[in-house]
Amino acid sequence: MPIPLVSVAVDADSTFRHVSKGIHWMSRNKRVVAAAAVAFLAVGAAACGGKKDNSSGNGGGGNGGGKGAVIVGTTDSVSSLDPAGAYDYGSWEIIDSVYQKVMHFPTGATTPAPDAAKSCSFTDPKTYSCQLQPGLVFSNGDPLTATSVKFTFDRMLKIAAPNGPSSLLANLDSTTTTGADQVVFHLKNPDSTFPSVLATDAGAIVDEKVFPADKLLDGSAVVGSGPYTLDKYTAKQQASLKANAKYKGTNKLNNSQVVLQYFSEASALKQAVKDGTVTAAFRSLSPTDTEDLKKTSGVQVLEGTGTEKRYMVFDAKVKPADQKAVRQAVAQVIDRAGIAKEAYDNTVAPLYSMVGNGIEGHTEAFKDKYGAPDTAKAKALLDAAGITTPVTLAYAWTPSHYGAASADEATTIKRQLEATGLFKVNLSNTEWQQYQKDEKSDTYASYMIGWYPDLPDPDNDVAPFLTKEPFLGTGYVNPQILDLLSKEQGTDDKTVRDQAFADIQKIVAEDVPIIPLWQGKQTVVIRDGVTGADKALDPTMFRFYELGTK
Amino acid sequence: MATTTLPTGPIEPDATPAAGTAASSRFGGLRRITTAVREAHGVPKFMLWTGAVITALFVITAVFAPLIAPYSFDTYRAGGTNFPKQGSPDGDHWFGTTVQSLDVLSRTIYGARTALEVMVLAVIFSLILGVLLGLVSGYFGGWLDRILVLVMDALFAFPYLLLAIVAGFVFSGVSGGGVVTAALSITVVYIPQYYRVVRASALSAREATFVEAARAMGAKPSVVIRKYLFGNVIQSVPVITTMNAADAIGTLAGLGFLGLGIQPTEAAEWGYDLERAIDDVNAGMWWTTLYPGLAMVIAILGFTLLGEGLNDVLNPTMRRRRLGKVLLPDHTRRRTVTASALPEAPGATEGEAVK
Amino acid sequence: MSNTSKQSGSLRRYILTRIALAVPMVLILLILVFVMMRVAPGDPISSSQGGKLNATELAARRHAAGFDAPLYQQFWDYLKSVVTLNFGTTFSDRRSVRDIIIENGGATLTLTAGALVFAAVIGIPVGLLAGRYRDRPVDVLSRLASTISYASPVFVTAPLLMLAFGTTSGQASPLIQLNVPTQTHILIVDAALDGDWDAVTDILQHLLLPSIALGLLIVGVFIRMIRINLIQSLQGDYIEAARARGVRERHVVARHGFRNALVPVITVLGLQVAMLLGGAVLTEKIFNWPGIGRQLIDYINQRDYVAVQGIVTVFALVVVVISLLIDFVNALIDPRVRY
Amino acid sequence: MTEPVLSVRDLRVWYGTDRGPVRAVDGVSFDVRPGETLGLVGESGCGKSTLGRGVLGLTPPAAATDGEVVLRSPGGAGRNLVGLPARELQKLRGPDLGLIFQEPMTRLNPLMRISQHFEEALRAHHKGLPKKEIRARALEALRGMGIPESRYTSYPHEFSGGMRQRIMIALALVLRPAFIVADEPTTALDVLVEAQIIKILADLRKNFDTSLVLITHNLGIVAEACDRVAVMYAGHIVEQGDAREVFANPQHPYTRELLRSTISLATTGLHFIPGSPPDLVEPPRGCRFHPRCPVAMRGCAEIEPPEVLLPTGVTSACWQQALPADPSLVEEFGPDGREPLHAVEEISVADEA
Repeated sequence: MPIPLVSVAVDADSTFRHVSKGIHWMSRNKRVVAAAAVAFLAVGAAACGGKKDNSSGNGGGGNGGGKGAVIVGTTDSVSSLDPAGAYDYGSWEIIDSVYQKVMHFPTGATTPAPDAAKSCSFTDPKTYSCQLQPGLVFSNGDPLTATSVKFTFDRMLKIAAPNGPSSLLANLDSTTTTGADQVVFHLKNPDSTFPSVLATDAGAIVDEKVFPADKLLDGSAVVGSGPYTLDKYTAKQQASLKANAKYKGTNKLNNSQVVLQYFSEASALKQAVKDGTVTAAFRSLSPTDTEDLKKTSGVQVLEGTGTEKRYMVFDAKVKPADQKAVRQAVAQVIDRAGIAKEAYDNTVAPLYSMVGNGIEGHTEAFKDKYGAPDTAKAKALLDAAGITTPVTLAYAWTPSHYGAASADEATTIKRQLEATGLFKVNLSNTEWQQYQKDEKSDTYASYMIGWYPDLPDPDNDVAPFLTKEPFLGTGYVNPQILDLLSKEQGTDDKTVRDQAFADIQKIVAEDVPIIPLWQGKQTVVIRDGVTGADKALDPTMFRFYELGTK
Repeated sequence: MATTTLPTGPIEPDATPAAGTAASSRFGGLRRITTAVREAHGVPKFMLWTGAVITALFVITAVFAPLIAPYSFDTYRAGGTNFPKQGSPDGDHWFGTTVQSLDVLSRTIYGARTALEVMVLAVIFSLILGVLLGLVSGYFGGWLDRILVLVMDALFAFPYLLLAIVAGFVFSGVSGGGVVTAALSITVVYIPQYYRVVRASALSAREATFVEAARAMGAKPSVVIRKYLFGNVIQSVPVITTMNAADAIGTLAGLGFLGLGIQPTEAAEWGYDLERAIDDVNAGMWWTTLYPGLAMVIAILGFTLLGEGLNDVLNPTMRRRRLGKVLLPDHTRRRTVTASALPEAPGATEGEAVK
Repeated sequence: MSNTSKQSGSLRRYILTRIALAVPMVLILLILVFVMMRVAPGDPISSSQGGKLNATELAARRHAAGFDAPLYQQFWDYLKSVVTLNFGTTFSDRRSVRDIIIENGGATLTLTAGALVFAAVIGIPVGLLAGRYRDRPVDVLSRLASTISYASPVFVTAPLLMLAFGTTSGQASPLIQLNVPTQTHILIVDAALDGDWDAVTDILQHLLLPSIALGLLIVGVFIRMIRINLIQSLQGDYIEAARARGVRERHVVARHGFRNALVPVITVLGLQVAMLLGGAVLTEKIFNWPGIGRQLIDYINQRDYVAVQGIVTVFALVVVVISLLIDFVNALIDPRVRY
Repeated sequence: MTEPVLSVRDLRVWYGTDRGPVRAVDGVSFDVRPGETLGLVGESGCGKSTLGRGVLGLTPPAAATDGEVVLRSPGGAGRNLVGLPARELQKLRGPDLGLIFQEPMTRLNPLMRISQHFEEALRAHHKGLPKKEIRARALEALRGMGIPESRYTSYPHEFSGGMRQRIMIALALVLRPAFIVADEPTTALDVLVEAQIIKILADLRKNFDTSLVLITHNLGIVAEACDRVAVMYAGHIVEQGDAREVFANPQHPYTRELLRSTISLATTGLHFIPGSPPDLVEPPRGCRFHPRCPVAMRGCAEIEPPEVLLPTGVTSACWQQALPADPSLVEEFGPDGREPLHAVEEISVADEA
């Protein structure tokens, strides 16, 4: 554990200060506990006395925020405010608001456009060159120059924080500058997705005068050039974002302040939005909560496309999944709409291809091939292959990574397959850590896997699973697919890429190494009077600046 | 979560039986228990029997769950139609249905079965380990004893739910989310309790004359432990066991509530159901919370009452003498005789000698 | 006769001995926590990045984070973190556990205090009544009530409380305060210092249900302990002596019985801290109360064992320290404690 | 002769247990006159302490009491304390009846200062007594016991056993009762302290004309400090009379045995009474002492002896005196009633030890 070691060494002389601060805090406590206790009693008595003061319903909200402020509740958590240490949605929600990137995805778009850059282009398949906007400054007044951008990327690769996004930049060889406003990215291999990578929050530009070059910034005093500044931050409790007066980017702010309130329980978040203590709730309410909120007056539930996907993966090295007919038969009978309804109350949408809905190049490959669930066809497939039914199939899932509803999903799959009479499904569950090992070591015939793409690019949905060394234990390598992959990665010609992906999707539907099951919907719940939520609900990232209040 | 630390406290003095009593027979302790139970009266008797009845009902429900419950714990459809999702209680589903379209009544009944399985396993595991360690530690003493005492004290000082959480966290990776894992996690919490009591008994018994005599006559340690110490130890165990059983139900549900217990595809478990029901509570669906919650409280209550009753009955410091109101019979006044002269009593001379 | 100086000397010696005895205990606790965390499956990297990165990349990151460092090295780091009262830095969000304690300890403290107040307000009078009128209906009822109270886990009482009151009065809704400046990290105190009485009221209202839920966990123990103490102290020799001096029965029970029965409650309070901390974890989770327990659950879910290790260590130390303090307090106020 | 302060007639105090009632005090009568000290002696378990508490009405709730305990305030009429309402009795305890306990260590509330004990006692009987007055009276009582003023606000644990007993006595005296029961006040104390306490008690009588029942099993103390003595055995008073007379000429065999078993300079060997006091749930038939009596006769095991008032003023409940005093009883005693009982039983062997 080098991290505590480092911080101990650095903190050595400040330890005393901290200790005395701790003691101070304790003694202050003592004095106050008594007073608090007495007050507590008084209120308790008042409450019991039957005088129900209904102001408590929005008591918290009433104190909140000031004018033009939006309070957004979420169950996400933040792992780092420093872009070099953040590789999760919760952190990126803040980073996306506080920092600017060279490229970005404009609201509603899946193709990147320049943001801090005026213009960008490939000078050759391995070189990407960007011209920066003139006169950019960080919120503290420091100028944002090409040096800042180079510093950002060099730093990201140098620190390579264990929890950071440096793996997204694995293909970046070096970054150079020409003058104050020209940045050149040199790639190791041709990569058509690089502009999209720049648009992720792995490319958030930091102030070289504030951030240390070789380690992550401690504390919450982060500085960026994004639409907001981080005004106040209490870990796992609250983040307050205030409009950045020095922001020169293209996004238009519809509010002056966004407060993110963090919840550990979805039920509490739901209660908060019901009571009006938060004005919007985004990520993640349970299906039951969402259903209930739909019936609540004063509250609106909006749905949009999400990026999370769920796959049923086969391991072609394990019986009976080694037989294509078995895999096909499963694909033939699985009822995606049923899963979406039974396990998720339709808070997810059926997915018929590994490439996500709404992503460039998406086809309905599985629907095209198999159509509606059909037991007779599945039986024919199995009979043709000479397989006796019922086929005993093991299906594994993990209770500790994909949320409570994953239990329902596993149960629903079992129910569906067994209802056909063709399968006998044995469910098993394993803790996430062990699950990852087992899945790679060909222990499970079939299992549940979720996927959260980093980029709205088809490559990101497909490549990780189908390369020569897939990151899952699929036991499936198809040279034809490998060819198609290298073809699409080498070009940014849209038609060529679309064709390659269409072919890949067709092959996957035929060989069924993986059955795509569903793609998440994003749900935002807003109180009446909140505007712009439909725009804010963008698949790539929630756009806080689109939210406004009437 | 009932406390088990409490009842063991007052018991401990009792757990070190007076040397030489009731140890002549291996079953002396047992006999003492049955006698005490038979002689129980008043509040302890009420608690004892109420507890026993509830416990018996719980065990019957658990054992015959398949016969009692209308459906299996994972049945979601009958007669070709799926059960309603989160359906409120009606004629088909007396206790309603859950978010997974499962029958709450059946899951509540099967939950008893899971609870019983885990409880029995946990109690057996911790009984075996705790008693064994305690006997060895108390009987042999030395560095082994010292280390064990420290470890057990440390375990004891640990907030016990935390301990179970951490243990559940550890074992879930080793043996999955099943009954055995849950039982093992709970076992860790209770070992120190048995250990403490048994060690104390063993220590005092070790010094007792009858054990020394046995040793002097060449009895092997294993024989001494088996024949002489068990007899003494066995009487303090029922109370702890019962209280632990009560506690185990709560702890199991606590683990289930935190998602570290038994997974819903393995068995029906009250804690898990309650966790899933928290969403329903906010949506005004009370049946998914109330019934498993109530079932659990009643089950814990049964064992707690049984344990407390036993404790009151077996623990002499807690026992109160029954003080019947005394009715004085009519007084027969002592006759009075007046002597005219000092009699020459035979003892008189002796009295003189004393003076 | 005037042996006060001698007495304070031996008291000091007693305290020192007690502390010395606690040291090996603490060491064992530390080893225990450490070992458990190493046996525990999972690590924060697999947990957070496991679905995104391939096996080699994961292994490289685990190595970079030092999760495969030799055990003695890890233990040494752990010990250092404990000695410096830093308790390690969480992996998943790089907070020092000390900061977690400072930032979230206030909430746990407030909740625990609320629970204790509730338990005391209900438990003390009921316990005293039950002990005074032993074996009468009030006693039997209170025993039954206390048994039910501790047969009811927090996660049963809390949802039921929410069902009963929460959804209607809004007391179950999560506490959100935006404009309270942070000074002590105890929200209610900060609000009071700020003079924001609306906020104080709001906080107290939100505190009510969690406090009751957590308080119910220990109120049964309270009732029983006070009852037994009262029964014992009413059998005390000084009670008879007071009666023999013609002190009125009411006074005898109140001044000699009740007062003396309540002194051991300090001990009970202390012993309940371990239980309260365990219960606080669940209560905080259910009511979204921003205390340490909720942090613990979050970190367990993220498999951040540096954080879990740190927090669990702090919890264990708190229990040890409190039991020490109780021994000292008892030695101070009760001359019957031998030292 | 002056009227007795306290007359006890046929007092019975029986305790309930699950085995049946314990006849701790079973028909006891005695008088105490002003300024007189009555020594109550006997082995442990004879009902001495119960008798002392029975007089003050301090018996446990499940005990039954009957008979008469008549308390005469100076010049006033007597009041029977048995059956008096609890509230009335409580008012009498303190100013009229005092009780000093056996073990001083636990009789003071450890959480109350000495001063608070005095305040409580005085306030209980003198409502609205000013604090100054309380302090003055308490200090006076303490001074009398040799406790310095500076310790007035100390806590009980800061005192030694002897000092605590003196505080207990001061607490009893501060209300100036006319009658005090001292229940083995020196048992828990060492010999030097014992002498101090006995002197204090003896002075009481001189200075305040206080009547005292001194319960003890130490005959030396009785000889030294008491005017009269009552010997108690198994719930009965078997002999009572002038202390000097009883000591010089003990009538009842139990008294004689008791006297023999005390160590004095004259005795060379150690004497003890074989056996132990009987179980008071089922006391022996006839004379309760007969199983241990060295001179028991067959009749003693059958018929309870009458109380014999001897010319010396001593009463003794023994057939040895009754038969010669009233020959009419011989018939009742039976033909072979006079046969020695222990000739056939082996207990007497132990006598020689």
